[in-house]
Amino acid sequence: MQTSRWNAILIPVLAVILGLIVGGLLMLLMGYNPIVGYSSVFQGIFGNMYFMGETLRAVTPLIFAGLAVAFAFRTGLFNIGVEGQFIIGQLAAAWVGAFWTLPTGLHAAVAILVAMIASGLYGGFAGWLKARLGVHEVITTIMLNYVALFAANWTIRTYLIGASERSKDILPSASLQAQWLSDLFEGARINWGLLLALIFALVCYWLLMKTTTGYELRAVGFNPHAAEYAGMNVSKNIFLSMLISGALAGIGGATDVLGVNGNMAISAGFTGIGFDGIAVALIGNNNPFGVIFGALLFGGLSFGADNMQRVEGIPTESIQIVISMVIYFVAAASVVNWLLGKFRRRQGVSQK
Amino acid sequence: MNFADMLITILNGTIIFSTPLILAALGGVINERSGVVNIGLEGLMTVGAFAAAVITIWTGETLGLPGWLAPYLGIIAAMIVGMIFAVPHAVASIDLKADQVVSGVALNIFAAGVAMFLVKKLFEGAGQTTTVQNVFTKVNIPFLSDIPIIGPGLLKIYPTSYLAFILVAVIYWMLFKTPFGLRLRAVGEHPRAADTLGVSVRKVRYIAVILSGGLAGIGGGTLSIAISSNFQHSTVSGHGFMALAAMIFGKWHPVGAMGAALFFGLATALAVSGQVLGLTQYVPSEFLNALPYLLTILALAGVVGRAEAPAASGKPYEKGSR
Amino acid sequence: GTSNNKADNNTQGGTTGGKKMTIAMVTDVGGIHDNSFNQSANEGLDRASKDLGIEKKVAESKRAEDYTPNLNSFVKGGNTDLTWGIGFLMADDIKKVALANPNSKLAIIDSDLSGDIPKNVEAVTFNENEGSFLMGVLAAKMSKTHKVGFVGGVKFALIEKFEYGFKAGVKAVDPTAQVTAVYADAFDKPDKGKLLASQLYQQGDDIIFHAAGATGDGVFAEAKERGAGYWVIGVDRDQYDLAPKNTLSSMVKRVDNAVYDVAKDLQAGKFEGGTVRTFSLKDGGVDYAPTTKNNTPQDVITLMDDYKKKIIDGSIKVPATADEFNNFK
Amino acid sequence: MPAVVEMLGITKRFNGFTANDNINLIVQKGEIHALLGENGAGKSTLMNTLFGLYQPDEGEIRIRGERVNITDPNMANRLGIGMVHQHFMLVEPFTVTENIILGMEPKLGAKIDIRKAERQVQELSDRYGLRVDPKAKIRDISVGMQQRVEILKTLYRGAEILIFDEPTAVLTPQEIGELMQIMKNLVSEGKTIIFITHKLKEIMAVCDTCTIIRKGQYIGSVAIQDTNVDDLASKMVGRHVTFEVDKTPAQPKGPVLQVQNLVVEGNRGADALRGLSLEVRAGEILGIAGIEGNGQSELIEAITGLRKIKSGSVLLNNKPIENKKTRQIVEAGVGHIPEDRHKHGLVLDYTIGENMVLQTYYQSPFAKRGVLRYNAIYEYARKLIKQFDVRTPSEFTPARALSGGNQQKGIIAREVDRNPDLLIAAQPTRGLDVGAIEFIHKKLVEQRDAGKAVLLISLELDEILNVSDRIAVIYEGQIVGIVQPEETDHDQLGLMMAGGGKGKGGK
Ligand SMILES: Nc1ncnc2c1ncn2[C@@H]1O[C@H](COP(=O)(O)OP(=O)(O)OP(=O)(O)O)[C@@H](O)[C@H]1O
Ligand SMILES: Nc1ncnc2c1ncn2[C@@H]1O[C@H](COP(=O)(O)OP(=O)(O)OP(=O)(O)O)[C@@H](O)[C@H]1O
Ligand SMILES: [Mg+2]
Ligand SMILES: [Mg+2]
Repeated sequence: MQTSRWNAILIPVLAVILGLIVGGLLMLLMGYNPIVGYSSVFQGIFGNMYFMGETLRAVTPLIFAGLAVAFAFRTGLFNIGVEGQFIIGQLAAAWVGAFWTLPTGLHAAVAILVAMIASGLYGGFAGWLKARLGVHEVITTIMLNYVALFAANWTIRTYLIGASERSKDILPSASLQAQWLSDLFEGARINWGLLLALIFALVCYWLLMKTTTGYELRAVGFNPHAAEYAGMNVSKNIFLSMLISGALAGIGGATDVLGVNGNMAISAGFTGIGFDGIAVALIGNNNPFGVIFGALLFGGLSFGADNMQRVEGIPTESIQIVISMVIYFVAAASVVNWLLGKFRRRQGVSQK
Repeated sequence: MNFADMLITILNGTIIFSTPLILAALGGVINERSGVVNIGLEGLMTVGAFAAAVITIWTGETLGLPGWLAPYLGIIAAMIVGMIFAVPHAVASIDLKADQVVSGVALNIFAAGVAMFLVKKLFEGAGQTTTVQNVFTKVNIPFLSDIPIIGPGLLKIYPTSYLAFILVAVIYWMLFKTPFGLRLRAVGEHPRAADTLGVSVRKVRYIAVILSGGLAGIGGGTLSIAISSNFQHSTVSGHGFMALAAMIFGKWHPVGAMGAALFFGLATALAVSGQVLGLTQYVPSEFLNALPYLLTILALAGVVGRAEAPAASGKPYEKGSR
Repeated sequence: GTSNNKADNNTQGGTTGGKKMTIAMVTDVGGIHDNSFNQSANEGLDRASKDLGIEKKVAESKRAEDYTPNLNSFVKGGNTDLTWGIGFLMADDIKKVALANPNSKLAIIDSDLSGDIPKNVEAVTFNENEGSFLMGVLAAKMSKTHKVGFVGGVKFALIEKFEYGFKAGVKAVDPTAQVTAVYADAFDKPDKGKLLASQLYQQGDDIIFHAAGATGDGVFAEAKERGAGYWVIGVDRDQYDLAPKNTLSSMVKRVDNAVYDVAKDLQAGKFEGGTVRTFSLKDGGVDYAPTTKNNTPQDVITLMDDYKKKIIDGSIKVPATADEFNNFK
Repeated sequence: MPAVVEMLGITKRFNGFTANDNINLIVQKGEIHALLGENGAGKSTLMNTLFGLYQPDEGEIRIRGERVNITDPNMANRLGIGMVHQHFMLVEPFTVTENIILGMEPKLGAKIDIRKAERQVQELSDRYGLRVDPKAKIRDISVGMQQRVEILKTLYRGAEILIFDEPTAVLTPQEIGELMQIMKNLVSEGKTIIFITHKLKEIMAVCDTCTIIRKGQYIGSVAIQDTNVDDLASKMVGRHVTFEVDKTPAQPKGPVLQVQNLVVEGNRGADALRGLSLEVRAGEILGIAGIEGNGQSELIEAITGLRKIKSGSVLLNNKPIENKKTRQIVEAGVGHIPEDRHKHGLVLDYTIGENMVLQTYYQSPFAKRGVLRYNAIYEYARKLIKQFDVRTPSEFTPARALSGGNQQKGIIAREVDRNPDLLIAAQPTRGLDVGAIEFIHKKLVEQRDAGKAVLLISLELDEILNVSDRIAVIYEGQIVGIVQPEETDHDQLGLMMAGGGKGKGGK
């Protein structure tokens, strides 16, 4: 028991280290000094309070995206549509934040709620299609990503437009920013969204592991046939799972608008956050707390990598390669397991 | 534009748009039929697109090989590079029993990083290759391409499109008529059964994943040398995922995948002609551009119905486990 | 007012002290090698570092949220003398960073910050509509079918400047000619660009002007494949190299010159904070590419030059939006 | 002449657990050699070792007197060893022929010569009397035919030594009879068979020798003519086993389940139930006898709300339940031990504790306002595990890791303890050893004695005859007769099941 819990932490950590080592070797191969590179990445994350704050800001939407992917995964569904659901969440929050008038605090809460509902339904639509008509969720969610992108651009241009191809700024009453927090981090845009992300990770864990709803969702994910025989409504659960997954993505989108940008831009392409969410969820082994770890790792590395370019002029592609190595070794944790086993065995022998 | 002209362009557009999707989706079919999920198609297409552009430029413009030959060499290079990049995914999902989705995600990130890094290295810091001068040109099939409408529309197309259609047939034949295909499908459905009959699950899956890399690589290659005439970070933007969708839409069948890709190409071509014909006066361009995606959902919901993935797809096979 | 003075003092101290000047730029999500304005800005800085001896620093943004931290990382350290934000998408971020750091200097390409420009920001815009007008003239003159096309990336106001300038140019020369404007809703989809171009050509358009980034690569590819008689007009930089036999001209936009000029001024102690600096036909900020002559007869070029004069002297006011275009002449 | 198979001192461990501990197995050429042991005794493990799927940790194997190292199934094939696995190794979407030739395909150029393959399959099939349709897809054929395909797979590879790992668990009595005949045919052709089964009668009927193992250990080998069923059973379990179900006559009360004129569509569109009527009363066990595929599964699914009812009525305690949701029906008092325990009975990735509340997780005391109370769940699980003697390391063990028998005990514990008015038990003892069967039958009778109605569906005529208080025979979607167990026998039931029976009709 004890060792297996230790392994749950040790293995990903070792996988990360192994990934960094292999990534470093590749960097060397590309003609850059990995020590210099890594230390500037480190600087870019921990160098000062501002960078730390911004790293956490960058991590926030990744936690939501990761949770969304992980939640669906836990119930046997592959939601590639987090990207689109995130966009819908942004859009809803931008609309409510800028066009509704409500008291401070409540305004933000309502905006988040509306975003949750909108993107929940958007994700739920894919779930409904699967449950009712058997349409594979991977296809629908891929398609719905594009639909969301185009729909959002059109809506912003037609109804929400403010300055320079962006929606109108949200009212201060809807903001998730906190001056003191921002001041603490030297003006970084870290905001209440991070707290929300942590809360929702807990909520996800609690919902999945501690409630009857979660029990049903997981049962359907593991074995829909047995779930049906036991009297659970499989279709309802597929819909519900995608609904919740979409809602999680939507909150991420909302915190992005309400906490960071204050508006939503017409966009020529995807944010990429939804796709990164897949990696984040899987690094975190689809466990809500693992997702936090995955988001910190993924978000931290890619944010810190910018510093490497700014300071050392090392292209960001090299850190991209490092990140891919880390993910690869997390995926292939058995390598680490195997190495660990060898190590332990040798230790065992030498102790005798 | 008269009706016939329009039809020709729409048919043409359909084929242009679907060619890379068909090729990559074929890769996906082989891959998943053998029981390995590959969401790394996007990355494989990326390195394929890169290799095709670079090799075509190098052989045609630097080495001065004949202009007609260079793009063929480019496509071959795309295939080889795709195969090479598929190897780590194969190792992870077959030998290391890794989560295949994660490994695919890693592959996507890795491929994009490597390709862009090398572009910058090779082209003096530029973010794209120089323009590929020796691109494929459409070929006529004598006599046949003189047939009205379908002649110029369907039969006067790129060699890569012919290649795609030929490969559909070849892979169909391979999967359903040859011993290797039988074994490949068996390994994807019930690896233990295959194993007890002495079929090496490992070997078959390795071959499938690597072949799949080659096909996705060619698919990417057609993007860079038959469509955009260069390679840059956005040359392969989401095509791998669309190919994945086509594979599922086509029920993991080569002909089905081709049908799905053609359907999607047709929807796109129609949406584009909607714009050209001035529909944007009535509906926003965003709507027209979203149309192919919506139509795909509609088609799936309305006509196609349920499809089952190969039973063992996504599951690493461990000897002696139950 | 006070903050601006402070900033000026600082620079003067810096430059007169003989310290090497540092200029940083933050690209938008297109990255430094976008074959477009980011790349052009980068070339301007390269030139500045060669000619003027400034030191250059670059940060590429991966997504919109990176703009602010990238800008801040240069601004906050206080060791850059000027920080560029490339692209109108960065307008908000520039403004906020500038207000929070009144001692530093910033500049932005392609945005006038809606007229509300902090004292420590120099805004740089281009009259793309003017250059596009000349392309319209060229297209109208050269088209045999009296049908020409426009392929836009995403329907931003900026891209509409290209569209309506172009349409106005066509209208000025050949009021009966038909212009079909289409949008790919993406700057990164060459396959879609190719499809759009193929349909435009098929319906009889013989010249297509694009303002669509990499999507435009597909337009070139289609023209090249179709061969003689199918023309493309490029954008931002001289795109003649993409298809020498099919490129009629390019509407060049000298972001590089703008960046270089601002650097030079800065070195000379001139920084026009709080203002918009507009580059136009007059100062060569926008223009037709020198390679235009390769495929265009001299009389047409002469005509373009005539119009150019009229625009410069103000006798033609080129529309930049749909409304202005509808009221044009 | 040396024995054809000698496995000497075989030991096989899985992560420290010893599945086979110094086991000997000596098989003579031309005999049918039974391998007997409780669930989890290590029979499959031993056979998988012989077939090259596992490598033994200790011991040696000799084939025809020669020491061999069987590294993989290919090697086994070359040595003439073929195996019919306990869990079918068939590729469902493939045809019979494709399954048989897989890995050894006849070729025509680069192509599979499918004509020739089909011909070969047909020839083999004719020669050994193994009726199969070479062109049919596995998913469309009966379990019996699937079994024959498995055998043909080994014969196609020229196997001389055939391992049959529990082939009869899923067969109907008719099919079992046919299989016995086939086995005799094979032996008369000079082949050798190792036969695993839990049904001692089968061993007595066809085998020559029997090797018994218990908990991974070698107990001994006996010649069949020197032994009997009781002796085998006690050797295998280590204690005396009763085969007669110990029960008093039923004292049925009012009807609990009334099914009238039920019409239900089957999977292929045609009606699977065609106006079926039956009644189960409180305090009785109604057994349904029938050949597989005559509507048994559809009947259960219709009663439990898993399949839509076209017409007819189902009353539970006089209240209609037709076309209600499964959950409502479960709550109304129906318990269900499903036929396929892995697919329908358990969530294998859940712990055995979590599986114990698969229908009741949302009810008090397992949940309060939507929140699970794991303490209550696991406390309950511990109680059931003890009460029903489910052998598991702990209540936190994933259900996947339990043996089939113990998985089944878990399901029975869950369904019985909910105390439903109607308990549907479908093939409750399939694949289980005699000890486990005894236990389960006892539990069913206890339910009956507690005044519950029990509906038993089984292909096992012995089970039907021993356990039921009344027997209804199902044929082509209708009940064709109802008989008392003490007034009937195998032959009569068999006749009725084949549609040729007499009976009291409908009810
Ligand atoms: N793959 C495995 N991993 C771990 N343990 C295993 C594995 N296979 C078998 N075992 C262990 O070996 C023991 C024997 O299993 P085996 O399948 O051989 O039993 P069996 O005699 O065939 O039972 P049954 O009659 O139910 O078929 C089991 O109790 C189990 O603990
Ligand atoms: N994944 C696993 N991990 C550990 N032990 C396992 C695993 N799978 C099976 N076993 C062990 O193998 C033994 C036999 O498993 P098996 O499923 O063959 O049981 P069985 O009694 O043969 O069931 P059935 O009656 O369904 O054939 C069990 O006792 C179980 O402990
Ligand atoms: Mg067994
Ligand atoms: Mg068993």
